[in-house]
Amino acid sequence: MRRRAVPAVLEARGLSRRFGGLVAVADMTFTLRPKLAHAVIGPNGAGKSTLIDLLSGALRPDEGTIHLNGEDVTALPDWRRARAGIGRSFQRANLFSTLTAYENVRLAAQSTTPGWRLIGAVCDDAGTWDLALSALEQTGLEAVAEHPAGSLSHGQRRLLEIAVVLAALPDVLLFDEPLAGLGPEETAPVVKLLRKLASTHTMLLVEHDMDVVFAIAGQVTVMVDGRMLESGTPDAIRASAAVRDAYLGHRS
Amino acid sequence: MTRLSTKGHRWLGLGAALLASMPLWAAPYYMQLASSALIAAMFALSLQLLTGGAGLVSLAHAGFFGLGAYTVYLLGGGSSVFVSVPAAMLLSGVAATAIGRLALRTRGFYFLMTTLAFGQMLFFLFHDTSLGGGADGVFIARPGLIWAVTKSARPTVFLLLNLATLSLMYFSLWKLMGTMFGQALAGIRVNEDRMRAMGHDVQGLKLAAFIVSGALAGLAGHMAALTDAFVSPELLGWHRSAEALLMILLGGLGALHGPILGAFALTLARELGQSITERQRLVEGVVILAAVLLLRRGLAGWRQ
Amino acid sequence: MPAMSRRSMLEGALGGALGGATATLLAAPAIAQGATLKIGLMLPFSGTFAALGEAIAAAFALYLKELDGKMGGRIVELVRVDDESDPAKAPSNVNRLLGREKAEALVGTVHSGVVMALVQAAREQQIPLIIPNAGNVAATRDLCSPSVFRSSFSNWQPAYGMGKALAAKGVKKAAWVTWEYAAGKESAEGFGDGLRSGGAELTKVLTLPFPETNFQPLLAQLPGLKVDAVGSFFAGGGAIQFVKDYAAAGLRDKLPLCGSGFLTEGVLKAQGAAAEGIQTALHYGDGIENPKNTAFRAAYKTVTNRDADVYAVQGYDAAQMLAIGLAATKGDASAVKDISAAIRAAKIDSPRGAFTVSASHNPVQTIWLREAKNGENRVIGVAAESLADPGTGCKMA
Amino acid sequence: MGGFLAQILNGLQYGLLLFLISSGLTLIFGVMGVINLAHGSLFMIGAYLAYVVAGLTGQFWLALPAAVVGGLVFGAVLERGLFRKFRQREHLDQVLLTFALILLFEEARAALIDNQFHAVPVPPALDFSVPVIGGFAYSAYRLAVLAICLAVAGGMVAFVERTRIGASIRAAAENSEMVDLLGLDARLIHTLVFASGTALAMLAGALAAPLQSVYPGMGDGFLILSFIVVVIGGLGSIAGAFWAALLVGMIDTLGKVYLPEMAGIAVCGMMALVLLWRPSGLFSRG
Repeated sequence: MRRRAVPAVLEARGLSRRFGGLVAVADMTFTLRPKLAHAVIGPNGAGKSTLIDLLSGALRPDEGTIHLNGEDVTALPDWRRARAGIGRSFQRANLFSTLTAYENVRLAAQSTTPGWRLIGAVCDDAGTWDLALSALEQTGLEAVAEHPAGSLSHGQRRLLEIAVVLAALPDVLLFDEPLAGLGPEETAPVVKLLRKLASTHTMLLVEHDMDVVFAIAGQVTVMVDGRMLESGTPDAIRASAAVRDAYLGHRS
Repeated sequence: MTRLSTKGHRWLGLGAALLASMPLWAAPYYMQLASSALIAAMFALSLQLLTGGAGLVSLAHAGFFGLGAYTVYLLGGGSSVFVSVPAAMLLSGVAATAIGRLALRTRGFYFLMTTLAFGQMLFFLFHDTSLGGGADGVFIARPGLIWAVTKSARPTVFLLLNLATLSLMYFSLWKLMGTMFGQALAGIRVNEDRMRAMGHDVQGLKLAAFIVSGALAGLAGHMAALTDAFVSPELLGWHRSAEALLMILLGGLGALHGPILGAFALTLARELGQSITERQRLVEGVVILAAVLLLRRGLAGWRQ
Repeated sequence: MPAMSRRSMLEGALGGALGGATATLLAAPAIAQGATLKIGLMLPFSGTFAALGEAIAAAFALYLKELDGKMGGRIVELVRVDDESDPAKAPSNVNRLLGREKAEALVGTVHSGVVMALVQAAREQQIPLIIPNAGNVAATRDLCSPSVFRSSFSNWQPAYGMGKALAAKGVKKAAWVTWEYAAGKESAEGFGDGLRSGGAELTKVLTLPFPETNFQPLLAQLPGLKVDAVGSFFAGGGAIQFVKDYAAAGLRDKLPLCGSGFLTEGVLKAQGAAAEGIQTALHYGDGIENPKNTAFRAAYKTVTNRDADVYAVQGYDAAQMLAIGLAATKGDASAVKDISAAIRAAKIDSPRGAFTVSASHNPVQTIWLREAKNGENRVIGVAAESLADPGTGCKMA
Repeated sequence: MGGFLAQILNGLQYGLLLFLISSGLTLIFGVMGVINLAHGSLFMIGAYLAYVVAGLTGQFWLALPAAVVGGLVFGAVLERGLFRKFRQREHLDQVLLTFALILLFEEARAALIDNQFHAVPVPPALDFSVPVIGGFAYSAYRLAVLAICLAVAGGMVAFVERTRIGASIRAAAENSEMVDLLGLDARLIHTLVFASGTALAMLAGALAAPLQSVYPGMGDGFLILSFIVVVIGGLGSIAGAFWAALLVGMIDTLGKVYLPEMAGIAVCGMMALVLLWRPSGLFSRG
C-alpha cells in the first residue's frame, strides 16, 4: 500500500554475486524511494561496494533483478544505466586528475549529448557548458574551476566527485563513502551538500561515519557478510540488538 | 595534459620544411630513408589515435597497414591513386570494423591478445592462401599519379608525397582531438570505468576510434606500397605492430606528434645500429629497454 | 622533430662515412677511391637461414681470394647487409646497398621473398644481380632480366629430376608433401613434370603452412592415398622433423620416401637412422669426382673449418659468374648487356660439374640422384642430365 | 578410419601441449594482471634446455625435471626482478618490455647455442611405434607425451580445485583484489604463480623438443595459439584453458588436413565465434 503511495525509483530483488567460491553479495532486496536517503552500513568486506557496482551496472549480478522507475535494467550495461539516470560516485578518488575541475564535469555533461561529435571543437558547445557550470555551482567549486583536479584539496576533490555525478543529471545517486579520508573540517561542506541532495534526489549512501548516516538517512540497511542483517529507520537500527552485536558494537 | 599535447607545432613545421628541402641537398638514398621514416610515422600516428588517444594497445594494426598495401595489388595494375587511396582506407576500415567489433568485446590484456590473434589471421590470409600472390610477396604496379614519374624523380616525388600525406593526417588528427569525440577518448584513456559510469558509450567511442585508426593505418600501408612497389605478408606480421608501439613510446604517449619523433628516432637508431653490428635484434631490444626504463615521457616530453 | 631530422641526416651521413672508412681499412690496400668495386652481399646473417648466408659469403670470399681480391681488374670490396630473411625490410636493405654503399653489383639471397626486392631493383636499375640460392622460378621466368642471374637452381629442377628418376624405376603413382608456399608449389610442379616425362603421374599434393613442423596430420593421410612412393620438399628443421616423423609413423617400409635434395641436405646427422636409404635429387652431392670439387672442398675446409655444402658451392659459383661477366667488361658493372653475353657464353667450372647458363639465366645442370648413407648424400647416378628450367614466360628486354 | 583416429590422437596431443603453455598464461594474467608476450620464448627456452641436457647427458628424461626446476627458478627470478616492478605500468610498457625480452632471449639463444635447427632424439625406450588401425602407426613417445600432459593437467586441477592455496589462486584470478581481502601474502602468490607458469611452459617446450626439433623462433606460433586458448577459455580459468586448448588443438589439426590453406584462419574464426557468443570466454562467468 505504501508502495503505491510512494513508488520506488530503484528496486532491487534478490541480488547476489559471488567471486570464485566467495559470496560478496547475497539475496539483497530493497527499494529506493524519491527524496529519501537510504544508507547502507556494515563492516569492511560486507559487500557494500559490490552492491553499488551491481546497482550501477559495473558488475552483473549472478541472480536477482534491478528495476529503475518500473523498468527492468538488469541487462543494461553500466553506461546505459547512467544515461537512464543512475549516477554513482567512487570510494577512491576516481577523477581525471590532470584535467581541470571544469573539464572533469564537462566530460560528464558531454555524455548527455547524443552522437559523438566528430566535428567541431568541444568548447563551442553551449549546452554542455551550462550543465558543467551548474554542477560546479551546486557543489561550490566555481572558484577552482580552472584548477587541475589533481591540485585540489582532498575535500574539494570529494566535492568534485559529486559534481561529476550531478553534471550528467541523474535521478538516482549512488554514493560510495563520499567522506572517505576527510578530516572533521573538510567533512562539513560535503555533509551539507549531501543533506541538500537528499531532499531533492533519490540516494543510496554507503558511509562509515555513523553520525552522518543517522543525520541524513531516512532508511538504514545493515549488511554483514554480503547479507542484509537489518533494515529500517535510523531509530530502529540504533535500537536493534542484532545490529549492535554484529556491527556497531565492534566500532565503539 | 591528459589529452594529447600539441606543443611543438613550430618545430614540426620547421622539420617538415627541412624534409621538403631535401631534394635540393640530399642524396637519393637519404630521401628514400626519409620516405620510409615518414611512412613509419604515418603508421605509428594512426595507432597513436588509439594508444595515446584512447589508451588501447592494439597488435592488429600491422594487419590494417598490410591490407592497405595489398589493396594496391588486389586492384590490379594501372589504377589511379584517386581510386587506390580510398579503396585502401575503405578495405582497412571495413576490416577494422569487423575486428574492432569483436576485439572490443574484451578489455585489457584480452583486447591485446585478441587483436594479436586477429592481426595474425590477416597475416595468415596473405601468407597461406593465394589471395595476395603468396608467401614470398609480389611486385606491384604503382598506382598512377596525375603525371608520369620518371625513375630518377621517384625519390623526390615520393618524399614530398609522403610528407604531404603525413602532414594532412597529422592536421586531421589534431583537429579531431579537439572535438567532443577527442575529449571523450582522452577520458577513456585516463579512466574508462568513470567514463562508463558517467554514461558515455565507451564501446561505441572505442570502436569509432579503432575504425578511424585502422583506415589511417591502411593509408600508411598504401603509401608504403606506392613507394616500394613491393608487398609481402611480413608487412602484416605482429612484430611490426610492436614496432609502431615502440615508436609511440619512444616519441611519447602524451603528445600527438610523439610517434613522428619516435619513427624518425627509430629509423636513425636502426641506421646507426646497422653500421655498428649485424645483430639487429640486440639493437632493437636495447632501444626498447632504454625507452621503457629511461624515457618515461618519450622524446616529446623530454624538452618540456 | 626538426632537430631530430637534421640530426638524423647528419649522423646518417656520419655513420656512412664511418662505415665506409672501416670497410676501406678492411679491404685490400686501397689504390684510389674510383678503382674499388663494391659488391653488395645481401644475405641472412641472423635467424633461421644464418648458416646458409655465412656459407655463401665465405665461399664467395674464397673465390675472390683466388682472384687476388680483384674482378675485372678492379679491387673488390664486399659490403655485407643482413637481410634477416624479412621481405618487408628488403626494399630498404636494397636501397641501402645501392644508395648509401654505392654497390655496383649485388649478390643475394636465400629467402625467396627477399630476393624479389633484389630482382626488382636489378631490373629497374640494371644492376647485375647473382642469386646464390633462392629458387623461386619467377626470377628466371616471368621476371627474367638481362641483369639477373642465378648460380643455384630453380625449385622446379631438383624435383623434376626426382620425378624422372622415380618414373624410370617403374613407379606409377606418387604423392608430394610440402609447405604451402611458392617453393613448395613450384617443386610440386617439377615433380609432376618429371613423373610425366616417364609416363607416371602425381596423384596428390599435401601441404601445411610454412614453416610449421606438425606433420602428423599429413602423415596420417598417406597410407590411404594408394600411391607407390612419396616425394617431398622440405628444408632445415622441417626436413629433419619430417624424415623422423615419417619413420616413426612406420611409413618408411611401406612407402619409400624421396625428395628434392634439400630434404637431406645439411641435416643428415640430425635425422640419423631415419634418413638412411632416402633417395633425393640435387645439383650437388657427396662423392662427385672432379678436380675442381676436390680443390674447392679442401680450400673451403681450410678457410672455414667446415665441410663444403651445396650453399657454399652456389656462393662460390656466384663469384665465378660475376667475375666472368666483369672480366668481359674490364670491371665496368654498368655494361649489363656485355656482362650478360659473357656469362651466357661461358662454361662455369663448378665443383658440382661444369654448367652453362640458359637463355633465362638459370644454370643448365646435371641433377644428381643421391642416397643417404652413413651421414652422406652419396651420388648414385644421374637423375636428369643437363637439365634446364623451362624458363616459361621469360622475355629478355 | 585409422587415419581419422590418428588425427584425433594428433589433435589431442597437440591440444594438451597447448594446455601446458596456456594454463600458466591464464593464471599469470588473472592473478598478477601482467601480460607476457615472451611466454612463447619460455617454451623455446625449455626446448633448447632439453636439447642441451639431452646432448650433455645422453638422457632425455633428465631434461623434464631440469625444465621444471629451471622454470621455477627462472620464473621466480623474472617475477622478482622484472615483472613485479612492471605490474603497475601501463599495458604499452608491459607489451614492449616483454617484446624486448623476446628479442633478447632470441639473441641470447643465438649467442649461447646457434641459429641452427637441432633435432632432439626421442628417448630410446620409446623409440618405437604402436600400430593403429588402417596401416598407420603412432609413435610411442607421442603417446607418452599425451599421458604426461594429462597427468600434469590432472595434478593442476587437483591443486587448484582442492588445496587452500589453489582456492586463493582461483579467487585471485577472478578478482585480483581478493588476494588482499583474503589476507594472503600477495607477493608470495605472485611469485608462485609466475614461477609455475614458467615451469609449465618450459616443460611443454622440453616435451615438444623431440616432436618438432628446436629452432629459432619456435615459440612464436605457440604464443599466438596460447593467447587464443586463453581468450576462448576465459579469464583465469584452468578448466577453460583445458577445454579451449583441446578445441584449438583439434581444429588446428583437422583444419590442416581438410583445409590446409585455412588452418591458421580457422582457429581465429573459432575465437571470433566465441567472442560473439560469450565475450569473456567459454568458461568464465558473466
